[in-house]
Amino acid sequence: MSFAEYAKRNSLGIAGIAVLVAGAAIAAVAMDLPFWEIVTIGFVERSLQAATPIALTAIGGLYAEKSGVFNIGVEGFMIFGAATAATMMWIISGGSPGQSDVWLAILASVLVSLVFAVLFAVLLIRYEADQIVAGLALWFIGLGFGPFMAVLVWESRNSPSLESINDLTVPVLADIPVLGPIFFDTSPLVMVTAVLAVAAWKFLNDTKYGYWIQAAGENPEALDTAGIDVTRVRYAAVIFSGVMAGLGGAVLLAQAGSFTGTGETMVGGRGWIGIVAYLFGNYNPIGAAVAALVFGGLDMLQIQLQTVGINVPNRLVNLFPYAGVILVLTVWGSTQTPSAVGEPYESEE
Amino acid sequence: LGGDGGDGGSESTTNIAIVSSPAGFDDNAFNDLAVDGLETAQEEYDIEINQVEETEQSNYQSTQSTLAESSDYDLIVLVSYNHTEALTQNAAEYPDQNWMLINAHVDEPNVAGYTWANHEMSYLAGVLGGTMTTEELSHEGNSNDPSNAHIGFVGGVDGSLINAFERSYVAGAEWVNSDVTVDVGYIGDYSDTDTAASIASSQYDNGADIVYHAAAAAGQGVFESAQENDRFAIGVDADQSVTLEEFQDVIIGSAVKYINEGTQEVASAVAEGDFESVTGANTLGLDEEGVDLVIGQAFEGEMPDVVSQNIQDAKDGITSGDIEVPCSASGCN
Amino acid sequence: MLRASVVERLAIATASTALALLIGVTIVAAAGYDPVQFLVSLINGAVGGESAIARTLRFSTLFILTGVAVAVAFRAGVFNIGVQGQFVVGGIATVMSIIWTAPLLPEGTVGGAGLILIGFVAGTFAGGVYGALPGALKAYADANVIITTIMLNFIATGVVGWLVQNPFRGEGNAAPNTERIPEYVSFPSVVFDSSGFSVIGLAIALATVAVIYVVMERSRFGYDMVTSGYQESAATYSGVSAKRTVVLTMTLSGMVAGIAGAVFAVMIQGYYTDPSGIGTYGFDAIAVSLLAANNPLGIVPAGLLFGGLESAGSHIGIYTDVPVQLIDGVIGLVILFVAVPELFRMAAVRTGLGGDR
Amino acid sequence: MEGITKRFGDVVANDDVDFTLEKGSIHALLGENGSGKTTLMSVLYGLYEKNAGTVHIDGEPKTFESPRDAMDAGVGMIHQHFQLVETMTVLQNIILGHEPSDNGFVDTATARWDIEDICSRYDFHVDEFLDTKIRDLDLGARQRVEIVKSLYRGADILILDEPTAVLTPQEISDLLDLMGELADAGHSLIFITHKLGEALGAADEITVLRDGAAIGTVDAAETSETELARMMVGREIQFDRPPRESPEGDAVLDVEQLHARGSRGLEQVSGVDLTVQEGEILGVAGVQGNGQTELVEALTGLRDVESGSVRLNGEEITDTNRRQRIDAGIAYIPEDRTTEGLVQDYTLVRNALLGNQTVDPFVDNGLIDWETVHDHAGDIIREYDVQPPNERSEAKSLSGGNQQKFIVGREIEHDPDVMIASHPTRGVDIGSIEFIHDRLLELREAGMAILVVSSKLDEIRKLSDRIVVMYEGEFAGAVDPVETTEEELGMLMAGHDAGTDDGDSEPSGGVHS
Ligand SMILES: Nc1ncnc2c1ncn2[C@@H]1O[C@H](COP(=O)(O)OP(=O)(O)OP(=O)(O)O)[C@@H](O)[C@H]1O
Ligand SMILES: Nc1ncnc2c1ncn2[C@@H]1O[C@H](COP(=O)(O)OP(=O)(O)OP(=O)(O)O)[C@@H](O)[C@H]1O
Ligand SMILES: [Mg+2]
Ligand SMILES: [Mg+2]
Repeated sequence: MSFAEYAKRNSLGIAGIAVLVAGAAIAAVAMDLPFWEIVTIGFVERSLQAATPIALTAIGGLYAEKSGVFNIGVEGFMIFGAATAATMMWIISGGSPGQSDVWLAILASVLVSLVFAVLFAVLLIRYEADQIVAGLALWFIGLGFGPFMAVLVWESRNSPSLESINDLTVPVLADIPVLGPIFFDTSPLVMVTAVLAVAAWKFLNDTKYGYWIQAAGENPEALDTAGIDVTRVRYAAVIFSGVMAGLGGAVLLAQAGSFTGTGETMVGGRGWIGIVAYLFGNYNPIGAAVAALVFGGLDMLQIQLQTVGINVPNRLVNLFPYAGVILVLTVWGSTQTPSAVGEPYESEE
Repeated sequence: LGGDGGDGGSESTTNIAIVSSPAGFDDNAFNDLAVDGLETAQEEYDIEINQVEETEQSNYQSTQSTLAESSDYDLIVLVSYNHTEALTQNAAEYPDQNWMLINAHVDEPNVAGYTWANHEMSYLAGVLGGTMTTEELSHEGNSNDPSNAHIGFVGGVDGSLINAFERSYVAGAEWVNSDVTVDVGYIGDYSDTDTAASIASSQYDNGADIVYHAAAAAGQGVFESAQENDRFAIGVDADQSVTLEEFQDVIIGSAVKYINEGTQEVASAVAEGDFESVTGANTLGLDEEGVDLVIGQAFEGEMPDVVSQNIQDAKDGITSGDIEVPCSASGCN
Repeated sequence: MLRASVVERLAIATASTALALLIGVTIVAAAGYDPVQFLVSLINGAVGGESAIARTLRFSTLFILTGVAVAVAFRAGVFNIGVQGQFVVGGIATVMSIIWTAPLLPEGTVGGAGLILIGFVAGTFAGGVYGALPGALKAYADANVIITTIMLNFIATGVVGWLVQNPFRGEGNAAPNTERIPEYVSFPSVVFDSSGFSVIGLAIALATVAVIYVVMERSRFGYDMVTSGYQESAATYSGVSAKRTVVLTMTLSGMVAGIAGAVFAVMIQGYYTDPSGIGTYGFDAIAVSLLAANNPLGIVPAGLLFGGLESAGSHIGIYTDVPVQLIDGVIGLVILFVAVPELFRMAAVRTGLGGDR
Repeated sequence: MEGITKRFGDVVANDDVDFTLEKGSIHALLGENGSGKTTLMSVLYGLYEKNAGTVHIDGEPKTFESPRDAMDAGVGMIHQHFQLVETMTVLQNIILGHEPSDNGFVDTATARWDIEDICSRYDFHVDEFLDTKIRDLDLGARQRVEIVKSLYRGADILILDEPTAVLTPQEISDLLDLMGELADAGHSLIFITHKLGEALGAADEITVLRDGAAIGTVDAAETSETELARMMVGREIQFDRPPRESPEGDAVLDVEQLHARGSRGLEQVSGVDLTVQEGEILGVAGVQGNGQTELVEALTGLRDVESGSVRLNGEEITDTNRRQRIDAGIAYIPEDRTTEGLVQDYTLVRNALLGNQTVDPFVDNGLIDWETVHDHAGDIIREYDVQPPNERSEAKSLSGGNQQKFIVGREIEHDPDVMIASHPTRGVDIGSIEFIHDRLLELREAGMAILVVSSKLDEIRKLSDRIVVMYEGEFAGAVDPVETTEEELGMLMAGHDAGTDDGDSEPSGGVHS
């Protein structure tokens, strides 16, 4: 695929990065910032970490929408993912979790998300739920029952401190200057996510299941007459999206090391950003991961700015991703939304 | 004097309702402390507590009046200044109802307004940070870097209330060491632990070795980050080296305010049928021993003497008025 | 779904609520609380006594208005998820316009009425503009409305949150609140003597419903709007400009949301504060509208139902030790089941309770 | 197929139908709209479960639960509406559901090889654009992709439901040749059409359905259009051009040097001049994609004009929008009835208001008078014999033919000065075709100016007083409908001046310019 075409396909993601870089450059020049105090290795590491939960969620949501189902319930799934991971970690370890428990907790949380995802998929596909309302409902349910789980376990919506994931240091490689610490002495979850993104991309474009998912979203009837069960394909995709969002939540928890269920909960809108991310990436898993990195980077950037004493009204700066989305959608026009999204499909008979 | 309310429960029982701040209970901060105090009072008197969690400010008006209307309660405790607007109306509307408002005051005879001098305790936190950043200290693998005077602050929402914590903390640090650097960062809410951790990490990276937080529940992230970076932190509101003992290895101290004692005082007064004694605006600062700075339980005795020395001097200065602490108990305007 | 009969709608509403409550009660019991007490206080909270009813009607008023706002857009095939944001923008505009113009007008009832009028105009206008924005972006840049409106919700909350914290914060307020609007700027309390609810507010809501109903069902503009909602190409063929229609639809929808914001500001709050603390009316409204099959008339009962639930919620929060989160969760469940009429239709067909297919 | 019966609720779509397809032959299936053709084939393809009857293939009884079973038994169906994924490439579409895999990944190399093999056997010219996205192909090419898809899946029985309805004459002849080749190669084809000429030309045998029942099967060699028509409709059908004297009205619609761009931004109408007089029908012939669509849209106000002028009764209307032109008296029977002419989910009543939003008495200062609209709908249904005769039935439940009649009725009732009819009888059965033609001719008698765009030469010749041929955005020439022959027209449409003869027929290309 020529770069031109690639660029065309992922204009949103690229545009996003362009906007970011340009903005940063202008800012840097405008008020000669201590550039290297802002862009530190730690900053890059934290950006990558901040990006992982968003990227995972985005990749899942992307699959669902590609298959023709708009799953805007991912925020809810993330909350459940985080809450179950926390409670599971506590229960498995009997109150004193260690590294192994973190992994077990993530696993357990994924399994629980799987159950929820199946139920949700049945409502969306079998019972043709209104996807927008059902998704919003799932968000509310998450905001309610997520913290409630914590209440049941700790009589408080906030968990005590649990275990957070340790960095994985790859011997030798980790000693490479700059790149070493960033890529080979960091949370294994970052690496896992990177691998997942590439795998998801390959799967979508080069396997028959990938073809089916795309067809299910663009022209389900065509897939049906080709003898493939559209419903099954969509079930798979929606369930996958739920699981990925759950995983995203679990990963977020594994990084934070404790659950907070007050306010908007510790997830605090990352699910929504996830949706935005795959739109930016224009339905390309890698693009979505990159977009997630852009948002994670933005968030960490405004933190860096605060740290070096550049006073930004953070309530406003935090809005940048949202404004950015609107800007890019406006300048680069519509995303290539699959044409059958939101339409339940009933095959004849 | 709350007499009218007595009819809920038997004569002797004192019924108290407490309405949360938007942050809700379980904030490891003033909501929980306020309840704490009531529970302490419970040990002494026959008190029934009804915890009402309301996180939408737009509902305070009706929640308050519903509680007052029922006239079941001898005292209604309202946590945080978010209740002020609503109470301004209800206090007048229900003149026979006893109210306690935390962190603000409404000028009515039936209101006991309690404010704690956040600025004073934060000033002391600043003194602690400003002193220790240039001292040798290492504890269970955590250590700070005496070579540079550099500390940090992580706030919840960037608004007048938390600004008071920030400015006074900075002032305190500068009082000790005029050329100290203080990194400041705000989360944007009180629940995003992960972002809190990122901010702290960013500050530790930047050279800070002690970070003070005023971010309620999200503050845990700061301690997580301290452990990760083998640095230190300062807790807030309660002695967090006790309430979150899993972090006692990094919490060198906490700026504490005895909200619990405030609510206990009022609860007891009501139980005694002597609410008048507590009505009006009560600002509890160092003088009233309403706020203080305590050393983390793992660090008692490990601190160089200069610490306790400086803190004592600062306290004297503040009470005597020689030290001018910026902002006020209710915030920074 | 748009053609579902009234009876069927009512059945679905009842069924979904019942099912959600059933699950809720089960959880309540499982978590070791008293389910009976829970149900009792649920009823009491919604309709037990004057103040409960007033509270229910207060919430209903907002749900009806925001619900209609959603219905207008959805009927025209424009997925305006941004009612929450338009509601917020309308609210702040109302409060600030009143505060700024108050000094210029005489105090007392007359001035009060005048200021209310000004406030409502400002709120409606602001809501309309904030709705028109994504409409224009859709029409002229083909930007997905669902996404832009969701984004604009976050932006409204963030910016207004910052405004009330900084430039708009009232003199001497520590809390992020604007000044209070003058005492005399408020609805007279007819029938119900309850702060936070006035029959006038409800009347405004019902009037809005009536107007919107006529516009949608009997006016040419409504026909154009709905037609391009069903089939844009056909609308274009019949001489309707699709772009213009999207913008107008979103404007109208935003204006209704703005009215909701104004009612909230004048009737309930009396000042403005950080929007992250004023509830998610604009989101719940989507469920309200859906429950009513996006039919303006159906919004009224649907709004009452949600008002009742919300009201019961706060009552339970006050009088039982059942955690609030649980109640939020249950309301979430109701919304979820509302989104799945098929579930109940099929169930009905199975159990022979009727229902087509 | 024996005794096939299929009911939808109380509708009997197929009523005890027997149908036999000889190996290696082409079998045409005729019938009016709603006569049960598609249903019968859907049963054979396993889309519908039959209520009664049996299907034998090579003598063995078969029952198909799903299209999958049918495919496995070597039955392939090309639907009335293409079943292609626009955003995917030709290759991906062809192998969809039957992807050759090589350790998990799709083995495109093998797929490519197989497809090229198929294409090399017949001249599909599909392999030339295997990596092009469907959305960049014209209809003819898509049709061929559909066929290759079926062959790739190993079909030896091919069902084509109205494959020619949307094709240009050039594409049609290519397709019919192709079908011939396939039959010679031993494939058996079933071919649904509304065009009797095609059936006679291409098929070996012809079966006619009426009201779900098989009227009979005849040998294509020994039947005539008239006979077939009688079998379909049960009465005589008038084909030939009614005699008439040429009109001398004054010009009603007058267009000068019109230029307009197509959706892709390329100029599609380049300097067209035309006049339509009172009481005249001007026929615009041409291969689809030569600018007719853009021309019509420019005239009806659906497309902005680059330059040039449009005048109605001498009045300049070039810059007026669609709504204004409706009011000015330009009625329009759109090319695509299902997406433009009718709102599928609306009842006929609500559809009767479509385009009349500004017209008294239906709308009075912004408010709609539904009673009047309802009566109006009733009138149209009665006058134009729309089935089923019920104002409350939804547009989508009507067959295309009936949908078309309703639209024609609605547009005529505008009593406009100009009627612009674009492919007024596409995909419509001959009963309805005749009906619509008669209406148009009546209007002509009544002195209306009518512009008819069609790719059906017989239609053009039957209706028009003058014929202009459109080629690459320009008028290639005007001919007299009586003198001219279909051959001459075909030449002009192919871009050759009438007379000069080099009838080379390359399969019409695939990828859009
Ligand atoms: N999906 C369906 N549901 C209900 N009835 C149907 C359906 N499809 C067809 N019918 C009925 O079966 C009859 C035959 O329909 P069919 O589509 O086979 O006609 P057709 O011969 O293909 O018409 P056309 O020439 O317009 O394609 C119709 O008159 C209709 O009443
Ligand atoms: N979902 C449906 N419900 C009821 N009847 C249907 C349905 N779908 C098709 N039909 C009937 O099937 C018959 C033919 O349907 P079909 O869609 O094949 O018509 P069509 O192909 O559009 O007509 P034409 O061949 O003139 O274009 C019509 O009479 C229509 O009433
Ligand atoms: Mg047909
Ligand atoms: Mg058919």
